[in-house]
Amino acid sequence: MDLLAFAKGPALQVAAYIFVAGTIWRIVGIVLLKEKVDYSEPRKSAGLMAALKVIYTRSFTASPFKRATLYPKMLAYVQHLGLFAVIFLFVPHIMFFKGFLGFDWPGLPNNIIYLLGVASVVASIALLVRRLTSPVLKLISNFDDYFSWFVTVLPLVTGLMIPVRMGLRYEDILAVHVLSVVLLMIWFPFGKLGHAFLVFVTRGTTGMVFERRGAKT
Amino acid sequence: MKKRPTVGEILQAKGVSRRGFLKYCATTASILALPPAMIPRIAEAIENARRPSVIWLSFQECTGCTESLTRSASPTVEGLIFDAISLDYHHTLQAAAGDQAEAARHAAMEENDGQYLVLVDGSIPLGNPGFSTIAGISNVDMLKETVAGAAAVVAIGSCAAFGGIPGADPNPTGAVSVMDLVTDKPVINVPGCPPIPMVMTAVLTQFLTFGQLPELDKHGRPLAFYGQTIHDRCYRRPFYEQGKFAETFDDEGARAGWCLYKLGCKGPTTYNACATAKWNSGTSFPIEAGHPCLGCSEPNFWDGGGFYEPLSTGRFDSGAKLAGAAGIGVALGVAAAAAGRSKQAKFTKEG
Amino acid sequence: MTTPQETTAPAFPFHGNVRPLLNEVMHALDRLLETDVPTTIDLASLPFGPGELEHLEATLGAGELSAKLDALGTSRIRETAFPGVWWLEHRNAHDEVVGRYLEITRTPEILSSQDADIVAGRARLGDQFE
Amino acid sequence: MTTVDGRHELDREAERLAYKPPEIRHDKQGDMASEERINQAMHHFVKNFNTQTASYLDGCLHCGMCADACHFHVRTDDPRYTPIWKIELFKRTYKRQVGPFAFFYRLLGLKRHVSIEDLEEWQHLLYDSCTVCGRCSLVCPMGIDIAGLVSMARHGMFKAGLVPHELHETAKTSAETGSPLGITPEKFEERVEWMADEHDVEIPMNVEQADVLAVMSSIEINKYPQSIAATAKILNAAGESWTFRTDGFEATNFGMLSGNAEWQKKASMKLIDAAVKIGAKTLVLPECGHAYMALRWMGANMYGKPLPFKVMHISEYLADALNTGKIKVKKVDKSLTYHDPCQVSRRGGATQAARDVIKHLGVDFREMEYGGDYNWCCGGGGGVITIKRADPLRHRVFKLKMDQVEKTEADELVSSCANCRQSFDDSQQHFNWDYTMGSLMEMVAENLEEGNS
Repeated sequence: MDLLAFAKGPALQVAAYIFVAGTIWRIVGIVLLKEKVDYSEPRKSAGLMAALKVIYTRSFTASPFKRATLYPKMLAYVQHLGLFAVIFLFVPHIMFFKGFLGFDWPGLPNNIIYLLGVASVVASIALLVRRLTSPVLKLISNFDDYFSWFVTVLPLVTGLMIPVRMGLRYEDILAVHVLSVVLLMIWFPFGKLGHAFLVFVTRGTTGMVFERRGAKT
Repeated sequence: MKKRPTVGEILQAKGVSRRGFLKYCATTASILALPPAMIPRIAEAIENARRPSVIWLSFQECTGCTESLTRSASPTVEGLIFDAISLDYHHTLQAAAGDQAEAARHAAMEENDGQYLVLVDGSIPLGNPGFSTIAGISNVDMLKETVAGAAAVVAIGSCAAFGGIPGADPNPTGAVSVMDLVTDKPVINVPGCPPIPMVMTAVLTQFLTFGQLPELDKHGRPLAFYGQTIHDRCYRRPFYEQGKFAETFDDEGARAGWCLYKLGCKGPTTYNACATAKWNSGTSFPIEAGHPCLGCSEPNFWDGGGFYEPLSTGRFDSGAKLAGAAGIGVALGVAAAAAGRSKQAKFTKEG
Repeated sequence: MTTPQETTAPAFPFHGNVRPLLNEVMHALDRLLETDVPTTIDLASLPFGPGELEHLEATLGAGELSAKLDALGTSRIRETAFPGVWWLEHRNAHDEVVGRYLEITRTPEILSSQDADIVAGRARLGDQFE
Repeated sequence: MTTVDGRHELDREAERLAYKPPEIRHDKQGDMASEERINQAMHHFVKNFNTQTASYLDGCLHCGMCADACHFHVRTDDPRYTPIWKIELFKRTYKRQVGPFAFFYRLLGLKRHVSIEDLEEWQHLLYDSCTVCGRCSLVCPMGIDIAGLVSMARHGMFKAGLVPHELHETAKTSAETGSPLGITPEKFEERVEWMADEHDVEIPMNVEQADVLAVMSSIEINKYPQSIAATAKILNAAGESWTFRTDGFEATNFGMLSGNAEWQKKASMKLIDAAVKIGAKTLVLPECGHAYMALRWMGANMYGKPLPFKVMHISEYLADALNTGKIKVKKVDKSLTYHDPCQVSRRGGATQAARDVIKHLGVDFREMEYGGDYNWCCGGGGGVITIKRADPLRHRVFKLKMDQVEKTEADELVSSCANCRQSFDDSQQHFNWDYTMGSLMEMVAENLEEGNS
C-alpha cells in the first residue's frame, strides 16, 4: 500500500472515528453536567431565537470595541473565511464530502481558492506573530494554542503546495496533505479547535441568559 | 560470437538516403523526448550502434501490450527500429513453436550472454506454478532462467511492472511483478494498460542508441515519459484552475471539453506521456476523447478506487462503524459527565 | 424520447498553447538575427488541445517556398508567412504524421544536399562512364 | 504642545531614587494549613461547574480581546488583568477535575494542580482588580460571560480563607449584624424617624400588610440618609400602600460580593421572608447595583422557586410610575449625564428605565460616549470599594470614567447606585474633581409635582 492509499484509507478512517467519537464525547460530557435552573422572573421570553440571535450577532464587533480589536478581528476574519472557502468551496474537497454525504454544491475556481488559501496562511502567521509578541497573549497562551495553530496551518500549506509542487510528486504531497488533515481531525475535538462547535453552545447560552434579563447581548 | 552489423550499416543496406537518415534521427529524438539540439549526437550514436538481441517473454497477460506495439510495426520509422533489433524469441509473433522456439531462446541466450535484453509482459503467478506455463516450464522458472544472462529487463505493461489486473485484489493466482522477482538486474518498467507504443519503442531505442538504460523514477519508469503527470500536460488543465468541470458525460461541460476531475479523472496522480505522445499515431488520448484518465500506468490502479470516483474521495468503511464511533463518544461523554457529577456530589458532602 | 440538443461548439482553440509558442518563435527569430543560432521546436512535445495545432498552422500561414521530400515516406518543408520560420512535417510510408517541427533558420538542414548522398551520387554518375 | 500620557500618572511628588515596588499583600483568614486551603478552593470551584460554566470554560480561544474591554488592563497594560486570566485557576481546576477530558489531564499531568502561591496571587486578580462589571463579557467573540465566572471563582477563594481582609470583615459584619456597616434594626428605625422629622414626610414602618416593601442599602442609611426620605416621598406621592420593615431592610449583599454562598442566601432570604410576610406584591430595591443582581436575578434561585412578588429597581419603579402617570415631575432646566450602574444596566437589563425617567425630567440629556450598556465602570463595584489596598489601582482606573463624564460637559452627574456614588465621592476627593455624583431618585423626589398624593 503506498502512502496515498494509506492516507486516504485507514488513516482517514481512524481519524474519522476519533473525530466523531471525540466531538460527541466532549459535547455530551458538557451537556450532561448538572443544569442550571433559573427561577427568576424573565423580563423577556428567551428561547432558541435568543440563542440564534447571539450566535449571529457575536460574529460582529460591538462599536465600542471596534478600534481596539480591529487588527486581530480582521486577521481572524481572513483566516476563518479563507479556511471556510478552502475547505468547503474547493471542488476536490466538495468531491470528498460528496463521497460520503452523497450530494455536492457549487465551488469556486481553483485560482480563487489558492488566493484565499494564501490569504488565510498569511493571516494565520500574522496572528501567530501577535500571539508571540503581545504581552497579554504571551501570558494566556498554552500548548493548545500553538499546536492547534500548527495543525490548522499545516493542511493549508501542504494543500497549497500541491499546485506549486516545488519538485515534489503530486501523489506524495497529496498524501502528506491528507495526513495533515488526519492530524487535524484527530486533534480537533480535544483542543481549542473544538470552538468550531462550542461557539454555538457558548454564544447560545449567553444569548438565552442575557436576553432573558433583557440585558445587552 | 559473431559481430552484429551497426544500425548505420543496416540502413545503408536498405538504401536509405542521408536525408532519410536525418529524418529518422529527428523522429528518434522526438520519440526519446530529447530536444532537437540532440539530433547530431543521436545521428552519431545510431550510426555506430550494434543490433542487440531481444527475448520477449509473455506470462499472465492479454496480449494487449503486443497488440499495442504491433500497431506501429510495419515499415514505419518505429518499424525500422525493430528492424534494427533482433527479436529472437516472442512466442506470439515468432513462426517457430514448441521445442524449436525454446531452442531459439536458448541459442540467443548463449550467443549474447550478458548483453541481451529481456522484455516481459504479464505478471508471474506464485500461487501455483501450474497457473501459467510455457512449454511445460512455469513462468517463474522461465523468467529466472532467461534473466540470468540478461543485460537488463524491461517490464512491458502494468501487469509485468506492478502485477496489474491478475495482481488485483483478491489476487487469486498470487501474481507478482517482474520487479518482485528480479532484484539483481536492472529492471525498467514501462507500465500502461497498454503502454503507449511509442514509449515502448523509445525505451528500446534508447538502449539501442546510447547503449545505456534511461533515468528512472521511484517506480522504475523512464523519467522521460513518466516524469510528468497527465494533469500537468493536459490541455484541459486551465479548466481545472477555472473551476469549469463536466458533471456528467453528456452535459454542457462535457461537450465544451471541460475538466473531467469530477468524473473521476486520475490525471493528477498518473505519470504517463498520453497528453503529448497521444495514441493512434498522435490522433487523440482518452481525455481528449472525453473520458477521464483511469491511471493505468500507476501501481495498483485497479484497486485504487472506482474509475468514476473523484480522486479526492476518501475511502471509508460503512457508516455503521462511524455510528459505532459515535456510540463510543456518547458512552465516554456520559462517563465523563458522571465522573464530574459524582466528584461534585462528593465535594458537596465534604463541604 | 430525447429532444435534439443544440450542440455547444467548443470554444476552440482556447487552451492557451498558441500564444506562448508564438512568443517563443519571436525570440528565436531575434536569436537567429543577432547570433545566427537556429532553433528547432518539436511540436509533438506540446500538449495541444483539439484544434490548437490547426490554429497555429493557420496563424503562421504559408510563405513563398514549399518543398516535398521523398525519403522514408514524404515530408513537407515549407516556409511560413514569416520568413525564417519553417514548418516541417514528416510522414511515414503509411502517410501517417511521425513528426512536426518548427525550424527557425535560414534554410532547414534537411533541404541541403548531404555529403554522403553527393558521394554516392557521384559514384553512380561515374558508373555511367565505365 | 505636549500631552501627558494617560496611562501613566503624572506624579511630581514621588521620591527620587527611592522607588520600591509596592508589596503585594496576601490576606488570609483562619489558620488552615495550605493543603486545606487548596482543597477547599478546589472543592468549591468544582461545585460551580454546570453545563453553562463548563461550555464557557471549555470554549475560550485565548484570543485576549477581553483585555481590551477591561478598565484595569486598559489603564495599566498589565497582562495579568486580562479578564480570562483572572479565572485561570478556576479554568484549570475545571479541566483537571470535571471537564470531558479531565481523566487525561490528570493522567498526563497536562494541567498543573493549583498551588497555594497561585491562590495567593489570584486573590489580587479575583478581588482587587475585578469589579464584575461584565464589559469583557460583551467583547468576547465566543460570548463567554467572564464576569459571571469571576463571581463563581470567588466561592472557592472564600472557603479557602483567601479574601482581602476588609471585604471579608465587611461580609462577616453583614452576616452577623444584618448590615455591612453594622446598622442594626434599631439604628435603622432611628434613622427613619430622624429623616421623617427632618424632611417632614410620613414614613410607614413595620406595617403588617402592604403592597410594596421598600428596602435600603446601608450606604444610603449611613452616608446618604436623605435617600430614605426621597424614597418615602415618591412612594407616598404614587399613593402606594407601602412600608419599610426592620426585619428586612438591608439590600446590599456582601455574601455575594465576597463569595460566601450561605451568607448570600441568608441576606436574600431576609428580604424575601419580609416581603412574603406582609403579602407584598412588589419589592422595590434602592439605588444599589449589586442588590439588583442579588435579588432580581438570583433571589428566586436562593428561594428555590419563583418569587411570589415582583422585584424592581427604584429606577424601574420610577420609570413605571412616571410612564403611567402615578407621579409627575417638574421640568428641570439643566444638562445632565447619567452613569449606568453595571449590575442594573449592562448585566441587569434595566438600561432603559433610567432614560425614561430622565426624559420625564425634561433635562438636556447628554449620553456619555458608549454610555448605557458599554459604560465604563466606576471602579468600585464587586466589593472593590471596600478593599483599601486596591485604592491606588481603583483611582487609576477612575480616569477613564472622568474622561467619559467630562466629554459630555453636562451640568449635573447622576447615577442610580449608592455604591457607585460612594466610589465617585472617594475618587472626586482624591483627584479634586469638579463633578459631584448625584442620585437620580433624589432628583425625582426634589422635583415632584405638588398635590399628587
